[in-house]
Amino acid sequence: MFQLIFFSILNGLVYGMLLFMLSSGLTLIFGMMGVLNFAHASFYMLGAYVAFTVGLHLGFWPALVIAPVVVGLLGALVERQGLRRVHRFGHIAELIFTFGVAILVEEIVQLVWGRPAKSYQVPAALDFPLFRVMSSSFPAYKAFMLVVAVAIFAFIFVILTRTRAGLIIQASLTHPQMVAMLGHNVPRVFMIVFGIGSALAALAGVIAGPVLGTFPGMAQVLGSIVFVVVVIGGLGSLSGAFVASLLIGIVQTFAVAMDVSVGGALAAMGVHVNTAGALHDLWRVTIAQVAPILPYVLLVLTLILRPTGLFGTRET
Amino acid sequence: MSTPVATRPFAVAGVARAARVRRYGLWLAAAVVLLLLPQSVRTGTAIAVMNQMGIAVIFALSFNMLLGQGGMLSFGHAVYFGLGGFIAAHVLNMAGRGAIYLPVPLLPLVGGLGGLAFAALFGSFSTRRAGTVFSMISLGVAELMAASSLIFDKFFGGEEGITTNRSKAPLLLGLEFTRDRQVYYLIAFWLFVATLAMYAFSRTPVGRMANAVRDNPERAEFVGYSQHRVRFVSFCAAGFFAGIAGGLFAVNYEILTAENMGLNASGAVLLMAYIGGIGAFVGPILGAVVFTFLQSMLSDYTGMWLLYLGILFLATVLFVPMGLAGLLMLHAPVWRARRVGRLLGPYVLTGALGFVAAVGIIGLLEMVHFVAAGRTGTRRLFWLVVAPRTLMPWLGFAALVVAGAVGVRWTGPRAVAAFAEASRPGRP
Amino acid sequence: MTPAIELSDVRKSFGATPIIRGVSLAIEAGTRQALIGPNGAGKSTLFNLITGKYPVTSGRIRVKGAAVTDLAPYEINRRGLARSFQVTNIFTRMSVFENIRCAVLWSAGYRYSFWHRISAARAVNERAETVLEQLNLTARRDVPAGVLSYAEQRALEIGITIAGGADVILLDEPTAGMSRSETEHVVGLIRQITAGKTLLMVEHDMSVVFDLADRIAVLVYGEVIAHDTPERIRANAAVQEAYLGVPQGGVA
Amino acid sequence: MFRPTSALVFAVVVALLAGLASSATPADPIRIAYIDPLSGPFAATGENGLNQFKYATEALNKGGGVLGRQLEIVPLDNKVSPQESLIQLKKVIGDGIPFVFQGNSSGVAHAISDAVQKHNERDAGNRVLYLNYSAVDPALTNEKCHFWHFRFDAHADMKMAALTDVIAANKSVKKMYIIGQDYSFGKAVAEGAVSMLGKKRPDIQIVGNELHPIGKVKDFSPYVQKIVASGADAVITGNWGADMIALAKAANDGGLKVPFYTYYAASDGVTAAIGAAGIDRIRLVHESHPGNPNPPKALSDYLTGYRKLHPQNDVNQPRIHTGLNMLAQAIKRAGTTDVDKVAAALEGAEFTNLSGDQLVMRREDHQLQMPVYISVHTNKNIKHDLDASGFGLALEQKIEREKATQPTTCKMQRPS
Repeated sequence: MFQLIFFSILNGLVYGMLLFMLSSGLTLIFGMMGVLNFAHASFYMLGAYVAFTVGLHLGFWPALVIAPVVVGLLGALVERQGLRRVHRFGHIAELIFTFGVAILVEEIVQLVWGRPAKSYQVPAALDFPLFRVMSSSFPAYKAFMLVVAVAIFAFIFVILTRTRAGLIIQASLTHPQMVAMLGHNVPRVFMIVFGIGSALAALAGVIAGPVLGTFPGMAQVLGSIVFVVVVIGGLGSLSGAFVASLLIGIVQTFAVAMDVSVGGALAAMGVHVNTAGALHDLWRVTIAQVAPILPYVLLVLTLILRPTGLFGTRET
Repeated sequence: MSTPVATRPFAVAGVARAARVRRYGLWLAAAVVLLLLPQSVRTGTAIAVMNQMGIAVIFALSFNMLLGQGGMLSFGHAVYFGLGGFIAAHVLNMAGRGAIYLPVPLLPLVGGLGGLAFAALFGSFSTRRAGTVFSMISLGVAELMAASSLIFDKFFGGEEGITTNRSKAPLLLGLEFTRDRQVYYLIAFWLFVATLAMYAFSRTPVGRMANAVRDNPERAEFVGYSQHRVRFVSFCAAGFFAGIAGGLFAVNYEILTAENMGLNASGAVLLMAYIGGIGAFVGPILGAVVFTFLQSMLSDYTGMWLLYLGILFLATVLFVPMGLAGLLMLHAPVWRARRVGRLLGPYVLTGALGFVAAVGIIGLLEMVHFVAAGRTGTRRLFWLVVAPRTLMPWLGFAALVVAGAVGVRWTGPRAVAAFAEASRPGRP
Repeated sequence: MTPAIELSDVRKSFGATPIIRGVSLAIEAGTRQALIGPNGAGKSTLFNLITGKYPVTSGRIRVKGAAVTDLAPYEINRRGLARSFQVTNIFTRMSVFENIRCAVLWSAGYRYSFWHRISAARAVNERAETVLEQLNLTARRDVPAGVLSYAEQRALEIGITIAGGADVILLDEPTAGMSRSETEHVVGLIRQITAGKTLLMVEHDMSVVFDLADRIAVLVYGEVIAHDTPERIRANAAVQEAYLGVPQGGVA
Repeated sequence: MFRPTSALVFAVVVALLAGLASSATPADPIRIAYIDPLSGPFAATGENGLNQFKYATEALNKGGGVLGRQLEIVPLDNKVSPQESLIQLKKVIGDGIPFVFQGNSSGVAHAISDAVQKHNERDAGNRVLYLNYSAVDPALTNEKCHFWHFRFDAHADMKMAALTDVIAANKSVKKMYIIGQDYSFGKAVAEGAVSMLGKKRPDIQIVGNELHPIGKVKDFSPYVQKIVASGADAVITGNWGADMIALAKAANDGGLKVPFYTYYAASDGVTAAIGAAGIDRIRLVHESHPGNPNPPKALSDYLTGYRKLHPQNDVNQPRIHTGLNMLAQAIKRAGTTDVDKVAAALEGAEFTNLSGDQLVMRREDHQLQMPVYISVHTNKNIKHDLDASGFGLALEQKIEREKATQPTTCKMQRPS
């Protein structure tokens, strides 16, 4: 039991930190531009694919740097050439635009890299079990993922609180109009932030690709969950995104580990339900089976009860 | 709009009558075309595709009640289509067993009521908010329903879905629905009725207020309307018509699966409505027809049809946000002024050059696809047999792209100028 | 006679900052009154409290004798109170005619109807046409409201406010940003449409205020320091102080 | 505002419909529809299947075709969706294509089978034949069987019988964990495993029987931890596609070193993803000789020829060759492409496949009777690797046709 809990926490942390890498960029973009970027997970996928290709020629470590840069530039280009054009038509048009970009990226990835999953492997230098507790082992690569995620968190934190650029970005999160009034080139800041956000997503893709698989559906698989994190954490709030990422990561990991069914849980509490009725499926279902939908229940509840999210200060 | 006001009282009666004739005339023409269409087609495929189109048109129109008319971008509209369809399928199965009396022609209504019931349930909280929050809730509801379909096995039938059999239900007036052609008339009937009803809805007080709430929810509150309530009514109506489409789907395909409610289905209807144009009532009709046409025809020719569709969609968002119908609508003044002839030359020229560029782009993309798939040898592209692993075809198609693009850059502005000239008010 | 609008000790704070600091005010029915005060005094906030856009922090508001304190804007509107906005607030993508028609619908009893054809709603359409004529916008009837000139939009703003036939009308700076002649036209319009009704307006143009208002309330730092006839307001020491910043010593 | 636009739109719509009406051409070749995923997440599998069909067709056409006519594969994309499949099926019927092959996902198979049966009963003049080359839910040839469905793959219970034989012989297995996708096939695997292990090795404890949503799980680490925590010393899974890749990776990372008994842990990217970690640990049940070691010559030549055309892909479904050739022979024997006659000719038909096995199409349920093979993931002595990865499958055990057969509950109704 201890072993299960211990590893569930570790896995939850790893998964949560991965979500954070994705949601940090999305939060920055949303906070500044008010755009819920549907294509964010697409940049994550591009990161994995570019890293795979670069890795074939130069190895994993150069790819770790090159892929985010390439994808970041691409993101900036998308902002400059596309998003900025539709900006004047309002948020709904922007949302629809990013939705289109997401479709297109998925198709382009299939066009360029083909449909089969790519065999993007963990680098040999990190391909060993870091430690063992009883019969389970914890791979070094997952520890590396944790380190990278923490480093990103620290990096963003320092940038936002210690540099002038960070102060401008932070100010833009709360008072975008005022920042423009103060003479900053807000469109350019937008472009840079969009680029950085995309690069962060790509970095997440680079390090998640070997673990979660590098295949054309990988963006769709994570796409909506990242939205959940950003909304629950509070739109535009980085610390909220951080907490929500870990929350979702750990909740989902633990839910899988629990084999209790709703009927069983009620029975344990002394309530007996008629399991033969029309809702019998509901009682039969175990928490493990509903684990994947928990985030969406949280999402809807949050939006209804507290649209600002856990830490957010403003609605859309 | 330059018509002097003074002439209005004199002209108004005649204009109104002419307008009425033209308006009802169009509905009448549509009905006649719907009736005669199956006579003009030979293949069963065409009937199958037209059935699909009819369902898609109702669905897209119902979606536009939200997006175009109510300003609500839903990522979960297929939920109501799907639930309406599931309920219709279950009811059809019950009718088939003789548990209830319900003939097939009334089944879409059952689907509609199912869609309505769930729209009322989910709408009660999701329409409290507009804009991005509404979109996110709709996304959450869609994901929730998709996930619930795995849990409620009895209702959704798991991965296999619910199958049904339309030929087991009791007959109404001896109408049988075994062949696709027979189903076509059922779909055409409901298509006509639903379209008429949705058009009428947009011309009712609450339909108008939906526009008002879309434009300015705050102001709507200060003329006596609760924005929540207005959105809620639109949402329910949209759910109802989506459910009708779902019911027709159940009759036509005799199967419903969770994926009918999924994100992809909701995304497809967004594409349809947007490409067609959300600003005009007829936009989604055009979008649904074009989308279904491309989907069923293009997918036979290329595995990358979604890529082309994605490009079309993005191009629409970027360059023609008013959609195809909006683009046509821009030409209404030109049409009225009978100056379409002047545009013909520049448009045909630009169109031809654009076509050349498109051929080049498609050629290049198909060859990339060919090489990326690790294939060797030759393949047929348009009228040519090309060997993508040699240099020549690449140069050829690239030349087409460059020539077409340069040409469009040159003729495009002229076409735009010709349009501006032709649409300028005044005597021809 | 019950006042059209009655505020008792209304307070409003944003966060820790008090904006309205205990306003009690009664607007008699059938009068035209103005609310004036320096920038930041809280005039628009007070409007937003009365019309239900913001909830009050404490205090009570009555419209025509009925408590409306915690009601939503649309519920207050249905009690016969309509307002205009300082920043033009119209239905931009709809035609001018539709703008007015939407403003008429509720009061004509159509509610959330989806079983009436709007084109057959004779009373609504006639009323909308009448309002258009009053506003002098008939020629622009079918133009999308978003493309109207600024002055036309301001006129439409007032039109939307009065179209529903409310008998308590709140106008927020109806002449802001207008030329002299446009202002004169609007003043005439206001005079015409508020005949026999209650009007409360925020206005910076003092000639308009003193021309139109039967009584004037002066709001300074969230408090009403005076509420009286124009002549007496002119002579009021506190008002002088608030506007000029110097006490008029020696007069008393 | 309404009039000119509507009229224009109306014109465009009518023009499109006219184009639609005039499309479609009559055909000389014998057309065979292939309905499987050609786009979306499972496209890899579908496209590789299509290539195998084309490869097999070319060989037949080089030999002169059937009845003097060439065979033509008409690929139709269904995105592994039952709904899309029926949309495509309507086109197949509308175009008058008499034969339909489909294989990926039993969910799709149920939909097509049901629709084909309904259509054939309603429209006797325009029937279609459904040839199922890969969907292995036993129900299709049991309670859901009908005259116009034929299956060319061993169904889940036949395969499970073989797998459980191997497991039963492995005395070190004491605690079994079953994990699968939450749909008919995953459930069939789980049910088969529980009941057969219960008979063959009642001492084996089932320590976990888990269904997870198909295609939705991002990281299988939590599941792997559960397996570890349960103390299982072997795992049975029917997972395929992305779910198999992710499960294998998580098992590698979590240090789960127990043997896996699988249905689809090979090819289409899975073999490459498993890599060295799966050596001698991953076992797979298949309807064909895996190609290593000592492959029959026909099979070896076939695999080599395909690799030349498609350097990254494998013939992972030799049953495609079987199905297509059996169909061709049945058409030849029937002397027509009339569906009922071809179906009658297929009943009881015999065929020697690439592995050199004698197969027979059982009349009672239209389930092809065949031996099944158990092979193991390795990189030793691999002549025909998979995914061009250097890893491949080596034969461990062959279960002969007579032993692999399973009874059926099918009561076949033939058209009179």
